[in-house]
Amino acid sequence: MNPLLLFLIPLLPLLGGVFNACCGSRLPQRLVAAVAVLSVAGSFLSSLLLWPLGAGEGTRTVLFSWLQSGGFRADAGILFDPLAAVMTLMVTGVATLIHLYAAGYMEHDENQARFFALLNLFVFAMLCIVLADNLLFLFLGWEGVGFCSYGLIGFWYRKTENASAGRKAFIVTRIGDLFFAIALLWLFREFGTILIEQINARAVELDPLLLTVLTLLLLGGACGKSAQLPLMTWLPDAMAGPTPVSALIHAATMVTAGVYLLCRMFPLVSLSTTGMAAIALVGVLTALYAASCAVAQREIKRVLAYSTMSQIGYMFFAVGVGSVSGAMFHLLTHAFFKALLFMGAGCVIHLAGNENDIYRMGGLKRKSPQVFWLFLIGILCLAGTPLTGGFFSKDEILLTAFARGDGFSAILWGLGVLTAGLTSFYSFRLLYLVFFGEPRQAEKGHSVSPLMLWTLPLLALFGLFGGLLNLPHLFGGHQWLSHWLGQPAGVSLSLGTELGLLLLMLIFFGGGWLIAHLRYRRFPGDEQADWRSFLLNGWQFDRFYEFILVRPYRTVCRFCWQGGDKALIDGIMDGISRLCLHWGGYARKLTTGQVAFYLQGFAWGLLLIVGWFLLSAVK
Amino acid sequence: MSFAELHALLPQLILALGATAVLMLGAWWPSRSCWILSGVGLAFAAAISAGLLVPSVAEIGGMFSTAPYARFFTILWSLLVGLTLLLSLRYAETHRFAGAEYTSLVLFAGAGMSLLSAASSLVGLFLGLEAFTLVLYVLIAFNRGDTIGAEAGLKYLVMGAVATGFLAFGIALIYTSSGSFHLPEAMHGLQQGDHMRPLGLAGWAMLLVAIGFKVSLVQFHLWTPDVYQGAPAPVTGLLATGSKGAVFASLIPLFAAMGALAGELNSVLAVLATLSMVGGTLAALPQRNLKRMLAYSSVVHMGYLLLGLMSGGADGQRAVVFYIIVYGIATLGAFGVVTSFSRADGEPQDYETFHGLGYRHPRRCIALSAFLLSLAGIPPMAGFFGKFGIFHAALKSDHQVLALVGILTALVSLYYYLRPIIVLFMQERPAHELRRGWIHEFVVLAVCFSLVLLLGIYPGPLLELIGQVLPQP
Amino acid sequence: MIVPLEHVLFLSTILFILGLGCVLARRNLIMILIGVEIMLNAVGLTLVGASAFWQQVDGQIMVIFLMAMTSAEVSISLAMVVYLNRRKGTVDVRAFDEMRG
Amino acid sequence: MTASVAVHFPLLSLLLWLPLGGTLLCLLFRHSGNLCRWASLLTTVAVLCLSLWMAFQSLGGNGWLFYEDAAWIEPFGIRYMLGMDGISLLLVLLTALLQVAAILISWQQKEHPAFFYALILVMETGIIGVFLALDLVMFYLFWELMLIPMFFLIGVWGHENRVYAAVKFFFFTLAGSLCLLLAIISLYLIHGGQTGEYTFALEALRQTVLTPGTEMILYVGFMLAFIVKVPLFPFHTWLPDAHTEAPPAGSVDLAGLLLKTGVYGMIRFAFPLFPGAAERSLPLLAVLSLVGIFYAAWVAYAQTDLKRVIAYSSVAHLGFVILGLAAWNQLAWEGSLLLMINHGITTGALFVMIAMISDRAGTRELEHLGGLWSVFPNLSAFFLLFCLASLGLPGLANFSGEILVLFGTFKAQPLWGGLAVAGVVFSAAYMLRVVQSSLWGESKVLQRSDDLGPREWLILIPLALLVVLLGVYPAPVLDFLREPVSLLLATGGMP
Repeated sequence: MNPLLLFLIPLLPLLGGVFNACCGSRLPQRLVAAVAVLSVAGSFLSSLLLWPLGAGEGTRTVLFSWLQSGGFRADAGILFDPLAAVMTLMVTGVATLIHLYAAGYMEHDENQARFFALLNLFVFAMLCIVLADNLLFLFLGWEGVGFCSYGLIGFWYRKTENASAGRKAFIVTRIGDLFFAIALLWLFREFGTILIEQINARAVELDPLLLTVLTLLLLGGACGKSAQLPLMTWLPDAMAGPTPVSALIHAATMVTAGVYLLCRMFPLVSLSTTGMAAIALVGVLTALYAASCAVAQREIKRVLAYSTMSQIGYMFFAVGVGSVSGAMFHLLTHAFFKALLFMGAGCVIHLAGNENDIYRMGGLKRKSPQVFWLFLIGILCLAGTPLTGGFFSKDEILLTAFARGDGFSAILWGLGVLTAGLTSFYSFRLLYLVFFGEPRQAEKGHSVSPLMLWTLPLLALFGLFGGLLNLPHLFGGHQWLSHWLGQPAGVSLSLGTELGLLLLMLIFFGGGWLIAHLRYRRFPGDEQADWRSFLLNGWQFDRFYEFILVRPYRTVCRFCWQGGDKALIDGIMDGISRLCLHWGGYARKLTTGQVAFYLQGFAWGLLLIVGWFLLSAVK
Repeated sequence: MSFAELHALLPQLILALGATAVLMLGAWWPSRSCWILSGVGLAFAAAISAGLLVPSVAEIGGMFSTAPYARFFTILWSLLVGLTLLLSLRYAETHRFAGAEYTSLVLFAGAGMSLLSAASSLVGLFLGLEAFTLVLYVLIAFNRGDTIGAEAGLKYLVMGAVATGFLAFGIALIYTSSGSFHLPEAMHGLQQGDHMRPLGLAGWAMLLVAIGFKVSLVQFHLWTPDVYQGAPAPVTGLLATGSKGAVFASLIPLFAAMGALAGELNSVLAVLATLSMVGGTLAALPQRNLKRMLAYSSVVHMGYLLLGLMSGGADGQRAVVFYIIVYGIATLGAFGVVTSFSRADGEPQDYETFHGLGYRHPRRCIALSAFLLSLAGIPPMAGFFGKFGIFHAALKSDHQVLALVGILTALVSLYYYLRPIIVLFMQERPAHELRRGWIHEFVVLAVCFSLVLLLGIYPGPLLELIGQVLPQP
Repeated sequence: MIVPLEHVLFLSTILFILGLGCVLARRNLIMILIGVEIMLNAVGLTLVGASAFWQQVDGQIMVIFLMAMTSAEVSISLAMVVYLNRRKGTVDVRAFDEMRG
Repeated sequence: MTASVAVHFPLLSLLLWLPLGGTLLCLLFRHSGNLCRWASLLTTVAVLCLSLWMAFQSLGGNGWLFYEDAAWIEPFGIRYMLGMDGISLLLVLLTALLQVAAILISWQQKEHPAFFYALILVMETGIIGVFLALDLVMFYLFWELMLIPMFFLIGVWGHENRVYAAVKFFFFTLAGSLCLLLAIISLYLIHGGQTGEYTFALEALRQTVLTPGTEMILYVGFMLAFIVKVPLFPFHTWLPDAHTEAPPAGSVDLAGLLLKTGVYGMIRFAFPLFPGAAERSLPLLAVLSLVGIFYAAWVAYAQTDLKRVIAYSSVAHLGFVILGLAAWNQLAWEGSLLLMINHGITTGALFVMIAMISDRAGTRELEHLGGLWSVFPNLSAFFLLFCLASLGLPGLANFSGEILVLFGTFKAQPLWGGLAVAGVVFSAAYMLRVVQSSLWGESKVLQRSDDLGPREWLILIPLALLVVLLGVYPAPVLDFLREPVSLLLATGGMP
């Protein structure tokens, strides 16, 4: 197989997107949807066919030289190694399913052309991140993803809140990109090249302090894109976009780009211990923070958004404790069941007559059992019920953390387990509120289109049996994913401790479920506790940032304009001109019109000249 | 006065005798346009004769030289006089000027100017200067229609008379200090250590006062705005270009004769130049009247000319002569436009009357803008190379400070040159329609406009011609 | 020379300053013109003194020119005075200040 | 450097004086607006085709692609010298392109059309002259020739306080250029004094030996004129006023071209003539440009008028360009020149779009705009594209230039590079605010509701294609830049 075929993977969505953007609005809606789905499906097929190219060392190809000047060289090249192969497969696979689902979901929307064009461009940008062989091409995908999410969040632009949510997402991610750009520039300054492989290979030459700084910068970039602390406030608002967008961007692909970046640059990142500790810390703290917020959310999609943020925190935690395979494993399983949950949420919203607030839903189990069962599978994976995909991936992360043995990892492990308990609590809370009890929604919902329903079972299967991808030895598995990624074999703990840990996980899972069951089985009605509103607004981070960042920025800008430009610079210039005019007035008054005065002018002139001569004669 | 000397003086004779003939005949046949046109003919005839006839004798009666320098200026001034007469043809009709007297006076002024430029001795200088000053007394008050003409005439008369007194006294003192009127020798009295030196310097002081008046340097410029506003537009054109230009033309050989002696003189001239540039610019800024603004701007330009004169050397002199020509063309053009707009009841001078005029009389207003931009020294117009020459000469004779002052005044002066242009083109108001121009005015304006543009784009040949004509010190 | 040059110069300078004073002090137009005449006479005196000192005749020729020019100027000035008097009814210099600024 | 092309026909003079021919045509047909319109369009298209043909003619050429030299004013030693290398070729191409857009955008010019089109063509001659002139006085002549048309364009066809903006524009630029005049003459005299040969040719004047003191004074004289024109931080307040008041064609030319002449002047005249002083001034240039980037971005955020935001964004972008120059290495210089050209196209396109929007929405105030996407989808799509390009989105024009500048600057001075990257975030802030308040939300009252007409498509498609092409594949532009930049840097004495 010719390596250049690899370029089919990103180019197909690009072509689909450009086609839809240029002439989509003139074509019938169905054709537009078909073109979009086919282009992504084609990309999925080609990544399947080209899978062997990714084995072992992987293949490198270059299409054309993008920027080449004075010792700097960045070209549109692909590095298709095991990590990229797995990620490409996941991205294109989930994207195809979501495109199918979107074709059904957006049936009644009038400008589908713009929607599908942006969706395809998003897939292209995501593939650029995944496949890029140099950091600048990755950066191109990185910002392209940011723009597409801006376009898609603000898709229903008539309501200004959606547009400003999109803008907020774009600016916050852009702040993250700033750190990534600085790391990129610094790497070029150090190595003179931006090829990922060369950087990873020569990472050992750097001195430790610089390594830590670079890792922290990469972490900053990853936090921006993956909505981790402190750049996470944009994700909940991003739910303003249509549900397929939330499913694709804010569950499966874009938010995982940060994790992927860290895994891609793992050889460099792993060299600095403080960097790794920071990544782990950020991961766990975000997981805990997000889980606590998810507990008190009122809208179905916001619960899922916070849960995504929490699960991504787990992946950061995995990278932080040094297990790339754990992170990727959790990333894959999470992509499947979270996409399933979001699409399920879409169906739920349709069923409940476009109602988002879970306190005003209920009893949907009787309304459509299929949605209930599929949603249940998703919830089970999310909560980490034993033997489901979610359970194995989360368990592996916690095992590796526990195995490190040092005190810091132990604390993080404890927080991780606590968060697992919280996760199962809010998962079942969501389940009970939406599907059990009497129906509380206002109008009668409309039925769910078949296209939306039939894409869900496939994801449910992958979610449930995701564990097979990387089955640990305890369960007789051979950790296929770790071998495929070329990572060291799973950590070996004595059988007793492993069983003990499993038991502990079971206890926390059961506890969470029990509390949720007792609390929400028969819904007592809406309760308004102030600590709930604190959690509802995501620990008031939004108001906090508004207070310390956005408002001072506006005052600084106005001050610069009025004070700086108007008063200072213009003031000086206009002042000088007024001064000249003022003196002009005096000089003008000199000509009084009196001839006698003119003659005196003569006399003064004579005195001036004669006096000057006397002066110079004296000198 | 041998026949050869008479032959050498032919151009001036044509002008002077022609003027007297026109005066006499005018008394019998009082027809206005015919005498003015004949005056134009005489002027062009004088110019042609000065150009073609190569005089055999070098100097006439020890007072006037016939070097190419003198002939060059004779041509220039007679052409100027011709153009002014052509310009004022329609103006004389509307204001019912006495055709014959007007023509003869203007021709006399032309003769006086060319004699002054040709002066090679103090006596010649005195005679030439007084010749056209007296004529200008009458010309300024020529318009019997309005009172401000008379007032302008009065002011010019009083100031002129006093200035003549100073001039004569200055010449007398220089003569006492050196014993000779002829220029190069007259300055020997100023050698260092010569016991007559303070006397010579006092003479120079008086001379400077008289020059200050004639050329309206700062402290002596107070009469300029009133006379420019009061005098009829063509006469103001002649006054602004001719009289000032001729005085500077005579100063060049005077300073060339001074040579190294000009120690103290340079510092006084520096003070006068700076005062003129700065004072003129500041006074011109708030002006609301085109003619008064042009008056103050002429004060500033005289400051530049003085700066060029002080720099001395071939570069300085070439710059001054080129600047006189360029400044003359632009000012004559500007006053030509004012003449063509003027009606029987007075000339439009205040900016209020010019609002939005640019679109009702596009050709003349574009010409006026071109002249103003040339005076401001903006490149495509000739004024740029004038200023370029002056600054080149100033920097060459390392008068850096004065060059800097020149640059600053050029910058500030841009404001009052742009103001009429803004009023003409950018502040449209439904103003009344002014008078349509006559063919004669269009000819003169066309000549001036094309000269301003041509010299702005390709000044090479004129600069070379001036280079050859300059008096070798 | 009968009288040393310094005396002649001294006298003519005094005369010149007197003339100038008269011009500056007086408000009547005719008196100003008279002041100018005094100044020009002072010049004539200097010239005669100088030509005597340098034993040349140039100075005296210049005096002739000077006298011719002075008479021309006086005639024109007086004509102007008559014209202004008829127009403005007064010869006082202060009346003529319509144009200013 | 010898002329490498065998064409003896004076192509450069033809290119230079063709627009003036168009001006004469306009003045000839001044009574019928239509004839003027077509005449000026034909002239600008002819200039564009000629410059394109010259570009293809000199693909891969090096040194002076085209060169002309003739005597002009002997007494002062001024010569008629024109020279075109890679940099000036690209800038001439940019000029030709934007002038066509300017003419097309002001197709329905009602008041005094002949006068309007004549002025635009005169300005084109001035700008092309600046990019081609090699004789210092000739450069100065064209430098000031640009001023008068722009002064009239702003003053006559501008909006409310157009006169203030026009006079301010004229004064700022003239103050700078008068210092330039003094510096040129003194350099000419020093050179004459040393070698006895009085000339204004750039090559000859580069050989003058200057003491550090005089070199710095002359360098400051030169740079004052260019800094005011760029505009760099403290001297930039004329740009927003000039932009807000200028008619659409005026803004396109002002933003797209006039700002570039300042930068071109620096790299062609200021740096090669005074390398020592230039290197000593680099830190100051960098600081000023960095302050400019942040200050302009902040002030742009606080603006309420659409055109003023874009004006301040130009100040920020050109701050980037100057920062690239201050880094003084091949990578940064190529990046800053590429960014200069990209910025010309993007900002030119933005002003064209603003003209279209203000025609339709009847206002340029950000509060009164809104919901354009629902009424004009195509127009808004193009506007979004150009805003994103100006924002520095990768894959679009400005990014390729900006990222090269950042790489070059970071390689030379990490601190400068790091701060400049932070500036990019602020540019996102104000650009998105513009997009937010104009495109999204409910549509307010509009004057016209017809989407893009055929003429507007004709302007926007080439600009959009260029913006995308320069972002995705800028290699041809960089090839043109590589050799001249290395030459200029070599004379600068630094690697």
